Amino acid sequence: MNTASLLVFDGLLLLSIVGLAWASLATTDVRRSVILFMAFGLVLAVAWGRLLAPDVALAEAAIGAGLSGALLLAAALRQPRPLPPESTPPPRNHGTAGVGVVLRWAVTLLCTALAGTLAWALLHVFSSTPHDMLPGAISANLAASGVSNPVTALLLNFRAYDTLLELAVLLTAVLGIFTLGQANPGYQPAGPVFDGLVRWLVPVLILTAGYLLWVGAHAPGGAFQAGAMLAAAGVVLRLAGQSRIGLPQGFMLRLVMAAGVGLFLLVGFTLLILGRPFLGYPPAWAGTLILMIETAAMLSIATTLVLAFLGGRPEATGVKAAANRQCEQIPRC
Amino acid sequence: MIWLVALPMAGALATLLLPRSATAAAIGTGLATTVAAGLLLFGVATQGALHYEVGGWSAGLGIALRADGLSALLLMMTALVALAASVYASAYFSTVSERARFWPLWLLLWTSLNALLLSGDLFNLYVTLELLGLSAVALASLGGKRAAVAAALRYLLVGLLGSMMFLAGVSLIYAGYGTLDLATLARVVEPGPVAWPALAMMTTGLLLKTALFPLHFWLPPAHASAPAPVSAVLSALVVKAAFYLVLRLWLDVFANVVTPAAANLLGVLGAGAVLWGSWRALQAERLKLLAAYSTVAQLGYLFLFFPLLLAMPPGPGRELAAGGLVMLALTHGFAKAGLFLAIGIIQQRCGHDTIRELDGTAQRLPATTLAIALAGVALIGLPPSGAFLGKWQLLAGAIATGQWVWLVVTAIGSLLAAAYIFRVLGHAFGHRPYPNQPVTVAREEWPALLLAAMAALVLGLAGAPVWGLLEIGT
Amino acid sequence: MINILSSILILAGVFFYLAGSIGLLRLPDLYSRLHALTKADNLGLGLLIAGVALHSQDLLIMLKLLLIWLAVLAASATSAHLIARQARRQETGS
Amino acid sequence: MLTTQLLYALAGCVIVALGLRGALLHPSLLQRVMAINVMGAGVFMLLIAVAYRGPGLAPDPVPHALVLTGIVVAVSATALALALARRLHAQQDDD
Repeated sequence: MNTASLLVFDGLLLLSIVGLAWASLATTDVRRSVILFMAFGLVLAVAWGRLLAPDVALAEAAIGAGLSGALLLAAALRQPRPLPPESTPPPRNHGTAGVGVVLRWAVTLLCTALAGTLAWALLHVFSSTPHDMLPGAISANLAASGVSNPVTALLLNFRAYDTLLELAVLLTAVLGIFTLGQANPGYQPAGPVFDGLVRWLVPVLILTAGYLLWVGAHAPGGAFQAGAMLAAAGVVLRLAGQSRIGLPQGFMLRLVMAAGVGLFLLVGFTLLILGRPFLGYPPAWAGTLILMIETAAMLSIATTLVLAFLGGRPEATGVKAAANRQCEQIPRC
Repeated sequence: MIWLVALPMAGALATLLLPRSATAAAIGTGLATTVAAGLLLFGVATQGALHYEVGGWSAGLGIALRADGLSALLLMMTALVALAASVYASAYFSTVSERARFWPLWLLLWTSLNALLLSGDLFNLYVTLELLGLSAVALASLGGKRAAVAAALRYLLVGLLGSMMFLAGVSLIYAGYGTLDLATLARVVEPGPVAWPALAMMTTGLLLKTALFPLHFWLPPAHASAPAPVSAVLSALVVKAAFYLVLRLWLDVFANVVTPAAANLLGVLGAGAVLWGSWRALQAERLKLLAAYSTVAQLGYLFLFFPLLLAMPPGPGRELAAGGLVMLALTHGFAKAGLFLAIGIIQQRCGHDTIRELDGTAQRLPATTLAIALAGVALIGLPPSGAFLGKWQLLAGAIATGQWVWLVVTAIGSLLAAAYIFRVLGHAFGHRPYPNQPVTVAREEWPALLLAAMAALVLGLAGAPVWGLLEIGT
Repeated sequence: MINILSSILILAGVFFYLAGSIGLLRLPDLYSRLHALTKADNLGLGLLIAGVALHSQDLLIMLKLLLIWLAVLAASATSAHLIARQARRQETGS
Repeated sequence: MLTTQLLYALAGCVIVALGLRGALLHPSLLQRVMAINVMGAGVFMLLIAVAYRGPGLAPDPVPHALVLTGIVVAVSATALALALARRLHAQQDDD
């Protein structure tokens, strides 16, 4: 392919991305907006594939477009059409409407200025030669990292501390969702056609998840993409009307939620006791340790994402029953 | 150093897995983390700035943790405030299920604060900011009341917007300098079309999170509707973590990029915060709202230091002023935490926190009222509180650099603070025949009292070591 | 030779995609639109995948591409069925 | 200078601005959440464009790793925001 036709392709791709982003935010119909948002995410994934970022493209398609889209769509369907009540702006008289218009223009101007400044700075950056110190250091140390996919090496070895905190973020989000109440009521059992799809799609998704996890060591893939696949299997099951979707209960559920952070910490502490730095894997063991941590992380990620889709605690656990017994009266004045 | 992050995180998992013994596990974790913070402070005081490479990879390729005098002091404050609030919370939440939900999130919040104060990597800072934001929001919504959920949602959206602005700045820095490590960046960064917008974006994001006027609108409802121990930590520590980051970026990493004009802008916003926050605190009907607006004002003072520090040549004068800034931040942390805990006690005992109906509180809850009075002393900045030393340096700096306007703002702000504190105390000591015996509840009242006393008495009298520690830079 | 063949297949695939998209925009009601979209796109994707598979000349990649086509076929058939059923339920008001 | 890199980066800037504008102005809560996600996607696009080194050259893996982390963090935040919104909604119905 020659440069000119590639340029045309890039231009069309970017136009559709920007157009989808704009259309998704311009419409007042929330459902339409969510669907456009999902399309935006998918086309974005294509663009990132084009920029030779297949790991990220996979994650964006599965998580950014797929699961975020599913979450948003579920939320949009709960709202009455066309506009949710809390979002309708208060009735305005003409004076405040004028202020509103001024505000809109001011914000638009501000955002344009931001885009302009960003573009100006980037233009400046791109006109000089790129910094290759860090990529050089990464390829020099890749052999000691235990994996040959540099992105996986960064996520689970060089910058594993980021990933540990990121898993903590996921855990925090789902704990926060738990405090807000029970899960959504399930969906109606689907018809035979959908059931037929589910019957073979779910095993394929689980298989794909395993494949992505394993292949992440040397090719695009890894715990996050795999976890998203597993979560997608859960979402599909849920849509088919299954209420438990194979999640364990009570203590086991909490254990799976905590597995990712837990195994990470366990490895970290063990290494500290052995006199190595926190998360400083011995090169000979690095590959095995990374695969172990990734497996636990995948399970935690999948559980967390499915729980996020459920939108609350799946059932009343033993804790709640005990709580009701122990409820004590607070003395008041 | 890594223990400060790993310990509370492990504690969070323990409280999640063992909800029945969560309180014991959490207090144990809190004690251990406080000891770790103390050891770190001792280490910094004796050996100078410390750093730790996670995973053994050199900074740049890996992520480095760093602790200097400033971060060690803030870590110690975090540990003491969070430990006191933990003890208080163990009595505040009455049911097992409430505790089971509270403790894991609480320890994750503590983890994120420690991780933020130690982090030496820009992207890692973004992740800690998100962990901090999400855990704070989840805790703020714990009450589950409509007002709390609405405030938490707004808090979350503002926080996310702030993080995204921060991340945009971080991306620009990586594009321009090819590094995320703060120490490396500090060596190579230079004023220009990359550093200015990057710093502006990161700062804007952080100002949203630290609620600097006029970006403060989300703070009062969020802090006023959260459970008392959560409010204490939100007001005392969470906003200050974002402030710490502004300070770190402006005075340390981007020291040769910032300009006096930009610092003046921060100073003007700070002045707005002092005046507006104090004024609204004076008008507040509820104690918690008063405390929340007072946080807006107190954060304003911290920003008043920026134009002074940038106008001063490096040297002992500037060191003194910087020390005053930190002293003010520490004092406010202890005082505001103590105040919120005390308000929580009043709210639980009396069923309300309306200022007008506080009459007789002093007879009923003498220890709590004392805590409020001590916290008030620190908030106004009367001697011997730490805030007095801080404001003294602020005034000295304003005179030394001829920036009289900050002096006037500080004076008006302090007067307003005195007015709103005495309004509360006036009601609390107001006469109303009260038949019952005074109530004292040790586990709830001690933490509030100790924190307030720390702010009002200890910090001010033990100020010298603080200045000594601050000279230990990275 | 193979290059030319794969180009022809890809072009044919693109043609069916175009036809499907025009159908989506121009046809009068939901059922005929669904019809245009699923039928034309499934065929278009099949041709496209055949073209790309020929171009790759690697058995593993061909197998993966085939798997993708089958997955899309099943998913689009099922979703078309679900959309149509929901639409008819709303029409009949049950 | 690579034209491709520049084009994608500029599109990223536009998406950031669109997202920010939506997040500040949109009346619907759900779409504000979406707008913040769009803004995030724009920032991610910037990072990936920065990583690109031209056809046939290995891109810088660091921004890729950062974006992967960012995507997971964003979905966590979105999930929490939607749960809060749902709770708010349920309470509105009770009133």
